[in-house]
Amino acid sequence: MADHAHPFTPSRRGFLAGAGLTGLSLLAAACSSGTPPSSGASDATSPTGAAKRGGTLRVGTPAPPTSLDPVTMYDGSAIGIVQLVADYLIWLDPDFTLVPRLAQSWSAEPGNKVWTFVIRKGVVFSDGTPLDAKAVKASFDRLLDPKNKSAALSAFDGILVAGGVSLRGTDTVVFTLERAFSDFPYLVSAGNYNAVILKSDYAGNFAKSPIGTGPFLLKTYNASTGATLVRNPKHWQTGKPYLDGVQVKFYADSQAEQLALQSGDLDALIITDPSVILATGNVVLDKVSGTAMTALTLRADKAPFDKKEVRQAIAYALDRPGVNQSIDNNIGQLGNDHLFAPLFKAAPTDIAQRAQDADKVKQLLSSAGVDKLSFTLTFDPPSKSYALVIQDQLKQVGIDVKLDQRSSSEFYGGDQAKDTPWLFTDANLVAWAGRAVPSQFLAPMVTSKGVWNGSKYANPALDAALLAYDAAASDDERKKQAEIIATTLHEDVPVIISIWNGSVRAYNKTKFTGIKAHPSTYVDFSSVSRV
Amino acid sequence: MTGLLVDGLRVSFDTRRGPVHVVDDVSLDVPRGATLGVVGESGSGKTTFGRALARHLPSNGRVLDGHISVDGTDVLALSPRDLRAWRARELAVVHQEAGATLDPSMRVGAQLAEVLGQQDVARDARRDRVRDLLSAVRLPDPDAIARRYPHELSGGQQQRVVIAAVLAARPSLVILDEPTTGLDASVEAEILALLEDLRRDLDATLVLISHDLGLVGQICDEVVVLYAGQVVERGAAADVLTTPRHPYTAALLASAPTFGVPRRQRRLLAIAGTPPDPAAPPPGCRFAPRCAFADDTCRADSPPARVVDGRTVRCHHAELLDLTATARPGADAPVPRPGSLLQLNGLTRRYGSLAVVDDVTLDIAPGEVFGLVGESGSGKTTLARAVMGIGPRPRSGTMRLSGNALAPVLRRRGRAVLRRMQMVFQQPDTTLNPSHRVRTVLARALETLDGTDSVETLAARAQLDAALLDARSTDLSGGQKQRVAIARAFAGSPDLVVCDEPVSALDVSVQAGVLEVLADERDRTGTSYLFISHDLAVIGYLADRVGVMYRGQLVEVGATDDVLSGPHHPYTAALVLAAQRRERRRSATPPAQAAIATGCRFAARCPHHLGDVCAEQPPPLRTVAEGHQVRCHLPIDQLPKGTA
Amino acid sequence: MTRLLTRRLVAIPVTLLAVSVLVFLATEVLPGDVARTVLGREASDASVADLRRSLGLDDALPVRYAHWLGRFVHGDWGTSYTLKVPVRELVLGRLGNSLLLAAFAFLLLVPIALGLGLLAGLHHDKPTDRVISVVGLALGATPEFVTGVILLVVFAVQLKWFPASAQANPGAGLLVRLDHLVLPAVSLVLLCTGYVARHVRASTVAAVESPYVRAAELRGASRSQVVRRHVLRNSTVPATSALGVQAQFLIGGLVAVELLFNYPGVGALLLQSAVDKDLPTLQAAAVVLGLLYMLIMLLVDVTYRLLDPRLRREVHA
Amino acid sequence: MTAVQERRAVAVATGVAAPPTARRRRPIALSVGAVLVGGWVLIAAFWPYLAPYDPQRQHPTLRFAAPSGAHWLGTDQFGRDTFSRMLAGARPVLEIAPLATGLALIAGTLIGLLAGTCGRWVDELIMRVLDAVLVFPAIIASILFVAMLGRSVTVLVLVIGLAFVPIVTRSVRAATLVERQQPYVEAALLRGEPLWSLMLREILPNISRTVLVEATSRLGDAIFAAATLSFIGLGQQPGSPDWGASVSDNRAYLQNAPWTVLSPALAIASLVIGVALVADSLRARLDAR
Repeated sequence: MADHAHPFTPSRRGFLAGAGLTGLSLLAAACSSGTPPSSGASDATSPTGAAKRGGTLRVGTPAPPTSLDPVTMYDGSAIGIVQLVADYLIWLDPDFTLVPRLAQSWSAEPGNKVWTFVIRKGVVFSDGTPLDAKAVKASFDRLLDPKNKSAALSAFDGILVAGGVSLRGTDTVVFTLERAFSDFPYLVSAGNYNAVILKSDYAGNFAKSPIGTGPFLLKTYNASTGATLVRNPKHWQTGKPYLDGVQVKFYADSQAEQLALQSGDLDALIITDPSVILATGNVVLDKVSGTAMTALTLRADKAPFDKKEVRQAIAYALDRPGVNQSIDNNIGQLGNDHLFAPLFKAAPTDIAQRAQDADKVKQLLSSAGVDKLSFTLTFDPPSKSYALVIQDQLKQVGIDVKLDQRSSSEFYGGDQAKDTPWLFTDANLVAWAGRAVPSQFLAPMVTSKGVWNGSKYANPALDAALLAYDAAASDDERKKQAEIIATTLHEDVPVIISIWNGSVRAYNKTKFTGIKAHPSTYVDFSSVSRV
Repeated sequence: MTGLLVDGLRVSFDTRRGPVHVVDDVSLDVPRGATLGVVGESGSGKTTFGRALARHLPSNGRVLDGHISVDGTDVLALSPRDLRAWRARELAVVHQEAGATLDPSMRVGAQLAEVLGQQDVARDARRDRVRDLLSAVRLPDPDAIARRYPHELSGGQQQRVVIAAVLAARPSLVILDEPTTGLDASVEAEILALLEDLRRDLDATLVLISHDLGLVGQICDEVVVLYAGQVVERGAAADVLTTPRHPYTAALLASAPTFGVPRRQRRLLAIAGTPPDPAAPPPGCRFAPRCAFADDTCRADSPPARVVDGRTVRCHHAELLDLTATARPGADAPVPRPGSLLQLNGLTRRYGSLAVVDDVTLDIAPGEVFGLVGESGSGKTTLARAVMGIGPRPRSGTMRLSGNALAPVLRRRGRAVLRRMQMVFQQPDTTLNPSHRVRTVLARALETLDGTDSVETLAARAQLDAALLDARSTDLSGGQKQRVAIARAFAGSPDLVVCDEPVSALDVSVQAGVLEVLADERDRTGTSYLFISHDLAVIGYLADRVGVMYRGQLVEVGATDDVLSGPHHPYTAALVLAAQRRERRRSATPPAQAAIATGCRFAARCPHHLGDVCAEQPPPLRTVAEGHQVRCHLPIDQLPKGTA
Repeated sequence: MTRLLTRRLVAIPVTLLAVSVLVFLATEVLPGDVARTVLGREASDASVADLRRSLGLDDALPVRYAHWLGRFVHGDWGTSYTLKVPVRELVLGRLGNSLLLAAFAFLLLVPIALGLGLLAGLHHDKPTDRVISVVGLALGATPEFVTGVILLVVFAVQLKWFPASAQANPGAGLLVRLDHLVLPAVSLVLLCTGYVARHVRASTVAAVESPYVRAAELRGASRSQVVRRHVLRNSTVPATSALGVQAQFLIGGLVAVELLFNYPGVGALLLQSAVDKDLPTLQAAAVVLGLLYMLIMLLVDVTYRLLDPRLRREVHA
Repeated sequence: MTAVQERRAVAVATGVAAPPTARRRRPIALSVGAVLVGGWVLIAAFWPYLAPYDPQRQHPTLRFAAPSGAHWLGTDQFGRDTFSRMLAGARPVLEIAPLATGLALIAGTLIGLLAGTCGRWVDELIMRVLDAVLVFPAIIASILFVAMLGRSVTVLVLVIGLAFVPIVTRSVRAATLVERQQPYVEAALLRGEPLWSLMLREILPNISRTVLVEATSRLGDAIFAAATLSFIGLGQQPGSPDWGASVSDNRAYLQNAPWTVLSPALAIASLVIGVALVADSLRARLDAR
């Protein structure tokens, strides 16, 4: 029997079924602005006592599915590596506060349509050329030029277009917007991960000529095995980074990473799957709450979900704490089916938190004239666990869910205007990375002309409220509009949000300190040092 | 007491059905330097007896009791270490398939060197000793042979190497188990000559185990006849073979065809029934159920071994029996009808560059038995298969059946032609489909060949017991299987049956039965046979006309009596001499693959060699008498003649 | 011999051509879109369409195939659509890794499998034979991703004898790289030993019961002499074909082990490029693997004939 | 009358063909194998009555519970009872493997017989096609099938079955070639038996030993392959308790919940070993005959 010249070459579990297990969706880690500027920027809290210098941090992460190119990158690993080498105008702290980096200061003229940024002086690129406003303008013009096919285009959609960036003197850049946008600083911050500042003559092959202002220099990059980085002596943050270098190793899946952490092969992870990586032995987890979530989108323009009651029935069928327990290891926060995460300052707190209510489900379904509800739920591997939880919970209240798993390339493939499964199937699960600004969820997902409106929900009142929210100058105006939007979504339920995912980062506490988690798995090792 | 002494030897096998006594109370003594022949058919226990002498029984065999001593050494009492030393010094065994006892992955010289090592011959002296041994067994160019692998030698050459190993060991007891079975007559003659030299050089005791009475009679001083594990007769070889005292020995002699005695003169007498089941031997004399003279006492108690005028016989009535009158009178065969049934014209078949069948032209009349004789490698089987349309791709030459053209390839022959030509194969064990019952085999044949008879009549005609029809084909004995094969061939009442060595794999007594079935069928239906064999005695017994093939060519064809008695082709003469076992060949055999000479192919071995003309020019086809042609340069009157 | 060689060598390019055509057609049918995979779901349809055009994916299939074949034959294997690195270095680099692991596993496999097979054969039907057969069967029957997991937990995590990942840091010496390969190699050896040992056992039993061994015993040779001189050679030669089958599996088939031990082998690359529809990489990997597969098949047949004197000459009829 | 025949005659008469000692000990392996295989078959048929819990039912509060009285083999990441899932997982594996093996056997045997019996260009053509199929990475073929026909039991059976056809064909062809030279086949040929009759009536019954051995070996491999396909995510839709899928999904929790991986893994191993033991003793028994 053992003469098994068995023909199957079992595949890399990583991509198909496995990618899901990395929890955070690699394909969806787009992120942008967050809450308005708070008190003055401050460096990362300085470590207690003088930090020890030297040492090489060994970090594990899944291999990026595409090449290392800051302009078009979208997956967590590529973003992490680029962030070690290049800088943004503004950095985003784990609680989404804006931290000035290459931009010394910024201000908006009344009406929030014209913004000016003053560039920090004395900063040089790793090849010695000094940083100036021209390089900043070139970096943003590059993103806005459709030829470069950057994902950042969708972040700036309807707000900033090619030509809106102009110079004033050698160290000031002016952005003229299409419409008022009070949260604009977030769009040029780390929140918009493609917005790193590169030299004006950057020609596109970052792996070959990785010139940036960041704390480290990229020495070698191999698409199959990993990357090695060393301290950037010309880094503008004096005395930083404390480390001699960083060694990035690519891992097929989270289970291999867990083993490497425990056996001491690795010191930390860039992307940590909360349901797999556990704090055992020397491995500890740094936790932060975040604004990532997996949206259960229901097509509101055709049966069976054209009736609001049926959509609400699904919302009331879900046991949200059970979901948090099963798929986020209890580090998430409960969602209330509107797109304002608790972390957002403008998030209304007075809407009753929905909970599982079997009788209400039956009552809602009978009022909608539906005696036996059954539907097909489409998703790709990263959302497999959540799909299983939904199927089981809905079964308890008599709703039959048939699962339809597609490979990620199939789920997101096809024409986004006509037939791509993630925007056109009756019910689907789409995982979204954390966002700093609520309108980054609202504008594309639930406005009538939203570019990613999978539910086909169209409500002019909501559209107007969002415009007002964006343009609002004061906090109470912003809160009033937020209240309108939230209650409308809570009532109409085009998209069901059961929990907001927390974010963790695992590291070996006996080796290095200063390793912090980040809602969008961003990487800042400039203040990491040996124990 | 030098020589071999065996007293009351009993050997049994452990089987699922309990112990089985294969050798039952055998006693004999052979003075040193003498040769003992042990004769018996399948199941008689002769091979087991041989292995017991060497104390090398299979894992489930045990010596129950008895005593074996060789030159005073009690073999059964030896400790494993002493046994090994005794085997190395005193014993040598030659098996039937000599090739199989040579390690396929070691060169022949190295294996001989290993045997010399066993004799503590110094390493550097071994190379020369190996060369001497190989030339002692008359192998040409010993150094070349030493470097060859076993599969690169002919059967005869392999046997010689084994004998060289025996010479190396200088044993005092040599056991030969069927040493020449399966070898061609001429090669057999040479091997026997070597054995004679061996006996003289080593002054050793030889034990020759064989089924072939003629061979044993010639070589051995004394003969022991085994039946169902018991010695039924023992005595001087010459006496036992001419005046047998035990009915089984007489029956054996009666069933063996003798050279030059056709069926017209004396019909063979097969021994009825089959040997007893060793696990449950019958009470009384074990041969009683098959003995023509058996009476109640024979069936009741088993006869003791008594000495009757110098001969040990295990039979109650040995003194009274007149065993000479057992020969059956002859039966004349129908005369072949005129005209031509099968006509071959310049038939040639090649394997690669070698013309295995080279320009053969012959003619078979309806109702005629055409015998085709030749040694292995003469191409006789390839010719037979070519006639049936299978075998190597047709190259040239035409075939005609009853005058009209016969397609050279089976696929292109119509069903009617298939029905008219059928074949009987040599190996009984594989001629019938092992998973079919006999009835299915015959029924299938009747259906595909549109036979008109019923299965029962077919079986009866082949003298098959009706009860066997429902037996599985694997449970039949060799003789029974061949009879079923013959019945199958005759299902569609064919005009020609090609028989490729139909009896050479059978025991002598069974062989007689099968030959009778073939003869009866021919008498009844007038079917012609193309009868192929290497045994001139069998050919002489049945064939009306004979063709002699040598290395692909038909060197002689004619009426059987003319060809056998002569004047005949020098090669035919050699075959006749070998068949009569008169003259042992001394000359070294040429390497088998010698290049085909442009002239006569037999030139290299021909004692009547005329020099260049034979070597260079191809011999013409001369007519010795009406219908009798010979392909030889010798003028007719100088052609060798057979001796009476 | 030469007739066999030429016939088989001629068949190789033909088969590889067939494989490359099949792969091309297969990727045409596969769902998903490589341009979308490169740019991610949030890029606009327009930029995705623009990328498709630049990669030449919109031309007709035969045109693309002819274009690819022309360049491939001249050594230009193109650049990977997704990883944007030259395919040749990528595939050959990954193949080098797979070959290193396969060779290491094979070197461990040969002595162990032959030794166990011989041992089992010589002690035919005694306890050692039964134990070896059953254990061989059991290990052969357990999927490699199961044995691999158990090895990892015990030796990498608990005992820390060996590193968990099979991938040494770049530039590490051979010894260090082999140290990383011990666990994956052992899990492969456990999987393949049973099959080879069973074949060696069968030929050993045949050799022990063969006429030439019996004849050697009859000539007074001791058991150890018989085994050393006759049984050894005749029982290991037939093992070549069994080893050949395992060698083929070791090259293309160890993806699960590559994944489990985080080892960048060619098997993983093959599937990854298939799923991403990264055609140049997929084609190169399939053709290279196919070539290697057939060369090993041929090598096995040839060595088998060379080692066994009986088959050395092309025996006709 | 030759030595060989005499040994054969003694053997046939006394039924001593194989050394008796070998056959006595063989049944132990056979009985162990039969118990294992039989056990799983019974479980596959009656698991709903045997499983203490509903294998799909999730209990979020009971995640990764260690093996205990309530849950003999603990629970998985969704709080589902591992023991019940293991029992339920027997059915899909035992549905797919035998069907796939059947497909491979029927197709492989017919093609093997055809190649062995016809010989010449038919044989050469079939062997070359087989080489191409063997060389074409089976993994791409499986993705292709899943892509075209979606994920279902039929697709799995098709993919695994077809992948084994070349292996079965190769060994059946080898056995056929041996029988093809035998006189009883040539006699049938000379009688004008049609090709299908030569293949099915004359040769097939005599290579049944090879076909049976292939059957049991491929069954073991098919279970293995079904598990591997699920392991790479091409198996059934998520949620199925299929052993391969369970090992794949739970492999990540090896440290914190080893029972979630080891129970399906050992289930696969025990079933495959059972099949292997049965195959091995059947082969020995057939050799003996």
